[in-house]
Amino acid sequence: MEEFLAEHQLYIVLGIVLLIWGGIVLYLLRLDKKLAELEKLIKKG
Amino acid sequence: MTYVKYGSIILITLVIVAGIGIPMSLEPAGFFEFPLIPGLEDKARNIFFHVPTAWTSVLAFLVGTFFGIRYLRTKNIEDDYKSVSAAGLGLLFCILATVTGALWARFNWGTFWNWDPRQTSIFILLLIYGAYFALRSAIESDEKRASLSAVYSIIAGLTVPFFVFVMPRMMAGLHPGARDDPSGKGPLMQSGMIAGNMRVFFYLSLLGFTLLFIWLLNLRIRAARLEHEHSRQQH
Amino acid sequence: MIDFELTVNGLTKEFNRRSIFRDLSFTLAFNESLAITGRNGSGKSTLVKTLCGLLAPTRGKVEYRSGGTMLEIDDAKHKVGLVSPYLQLYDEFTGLENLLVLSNIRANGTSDHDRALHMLERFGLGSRQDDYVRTYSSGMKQRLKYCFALLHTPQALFLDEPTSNLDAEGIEIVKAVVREQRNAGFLVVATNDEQEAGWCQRRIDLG
Amino acid sequence: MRSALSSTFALFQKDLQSELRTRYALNALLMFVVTSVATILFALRSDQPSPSTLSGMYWVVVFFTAMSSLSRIFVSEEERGTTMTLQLVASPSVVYFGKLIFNAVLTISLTVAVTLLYTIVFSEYFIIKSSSIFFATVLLGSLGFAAAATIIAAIVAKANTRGTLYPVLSFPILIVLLMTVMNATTKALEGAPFSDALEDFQILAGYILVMTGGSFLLFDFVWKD
Repeated sequence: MEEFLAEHQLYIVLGIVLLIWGGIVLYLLRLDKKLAELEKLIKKG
Repeated sequence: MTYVKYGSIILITLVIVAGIGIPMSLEPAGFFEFPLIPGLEDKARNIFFHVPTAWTSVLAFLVGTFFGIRYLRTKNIEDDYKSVSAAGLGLLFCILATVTGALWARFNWGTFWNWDPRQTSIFILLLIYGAYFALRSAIESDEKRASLSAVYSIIAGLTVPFFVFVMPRMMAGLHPGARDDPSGKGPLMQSGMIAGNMRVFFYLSLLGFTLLFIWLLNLRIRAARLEHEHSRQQH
Repeated sequence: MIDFELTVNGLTKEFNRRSIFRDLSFTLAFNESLAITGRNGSGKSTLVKTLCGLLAPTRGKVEYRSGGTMLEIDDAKHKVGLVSPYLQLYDEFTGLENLLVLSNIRANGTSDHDRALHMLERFGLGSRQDDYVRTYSSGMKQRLKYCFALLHTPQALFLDEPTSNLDAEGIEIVKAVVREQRNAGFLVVATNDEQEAGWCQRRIDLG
Repeated sequence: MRSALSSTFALFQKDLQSELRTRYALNALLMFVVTSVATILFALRSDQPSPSTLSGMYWVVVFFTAMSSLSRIFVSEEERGTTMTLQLVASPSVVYFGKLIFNAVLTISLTVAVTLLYTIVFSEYFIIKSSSIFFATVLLGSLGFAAAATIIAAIVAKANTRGTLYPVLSFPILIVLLMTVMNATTKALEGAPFSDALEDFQILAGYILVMTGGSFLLFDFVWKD
């Protein structure tokens, strides 16, 4: 693993890009859930 | 907001494609070849992704504090949820910057964490965000919560200029621009090395992330406004 | 006659987006008195605190005028006396020390030792003035609060639940204070009690 | 102006007298100093601490002890229901500066206690070679500590989970100060010339000014409900 990453450093960059992307996606999913809940509440209210 | 939305998507996509796709060579010829820096090699491409997250979390802190100050002046609760929305995004990008930074550090400097001045700064920013949300969850009254957390973020903001002076003097740095960096710029920023094409994509990336932040902030504020209006109808 | 008055304009207070009272407007001039009535939780105490400048209103204005000129809220506070269940005195000081310490902090030139002694005497605390407040009964503490409220001869006197914990003798003293206040400024009483509300000429009902 | 000064002083006197009678903060403070120094002693045992370790340990004790007692200044008023009484008799700036002076005095006496204890238990290693740097550092450090701790104490007094919240809120604000005073204290233990620490003193002075000024401007929003 260690050696592989030292050889193919592009994967480290890829990992970092995916991490950032993953973080933003998680945030968006949470926001989506929140909005869905709100929609339900507003329909009821 | 349409420009912001599509602008951020296009810019970040462009930067990801260019940042990963453009080949590197020791003697770059033309615009579509990045310079290869011995010791950094492909890892230099991280600058397009890691640095903008740190930048966005600092920007979010400033925006949050700005709305905090505005709340104290207007006492309009809408300014408070703008402020807290910015802080929430700031926390997200702060975590991302810390994690990606630690990962990069692991493969460049050998360990995940070195207490280099910028790592320390982002850690403190993380602590400030943590304290901010801990404070908010400990106050029941909306008005009190809004004004106390605004005051706290201003007080925290007041210490920031000191870090800029204090930190580099206290500890050895590994990031470009640290005290014991002989060139004063670090390998990435050295003239000629990043000059030209890399710099273009770096600034495009900063712009892209800034637009992304504005877009996310807008979404978050709209959700908060809905929530607010809903609870108002309940009463 | 001294010209001292309180003007309230469009006063609204909200807590957690719920309004406690809304759009109150009235004027209190010298020699006038006002009773604030209403159920438990209707916001009587909140209104009194807002009028004393201890709470910032969500909207609207509270203005004190002396001789036609508007007073800064910090100056107006020196002319305000307040008795309230939310206002406590220091347990670790004696009755007399409490009055002296607080009047020293107020420091508008009247840290009058004799006046403090006189007030304690009047409220029947003379014999206990050098005992720590933590040894006082709740009725005695209420009497001491009156001493504190009247120490600087306030032109505006606010009484929130004026007779709580007081015995018959205490209530008589309070009634005398109320009568005197009519000639010394204006008076606001927040209460549930019909009789106490009857001490005042006008009334606001918060529902 | 004059009356504001005398009010501030009267408030400070009241807090001092009240503290001397109840000894809420003082007893906890002394016990904290003794126990934490004892713990450090157990941990180091036969090791020879370097000046930078000692200066670090010094300020660790000061920080955590201060965290146990500096918040009391507003929490005690809030708990006893005397906040309104104070609001009625004093303007916010009088309250802020009165409390600030008290906290500064408390922190200074705390550093005196820690210094004495350290000179006794670490008599071989804790030798103040440059006393001018040491005293300036301790004085400026205490003032900076008090300036930041007072406004945070005022914020915490209005929240629900006060005990745990105080160090959480204070630490990020105090890191700059801690780093600077640790640096300067190391210089004092190593016997550096006074001019070596000038930069640290400038940072400390700036910190005191900015924190006090900022707190003074913002205190209104915290103090009034």
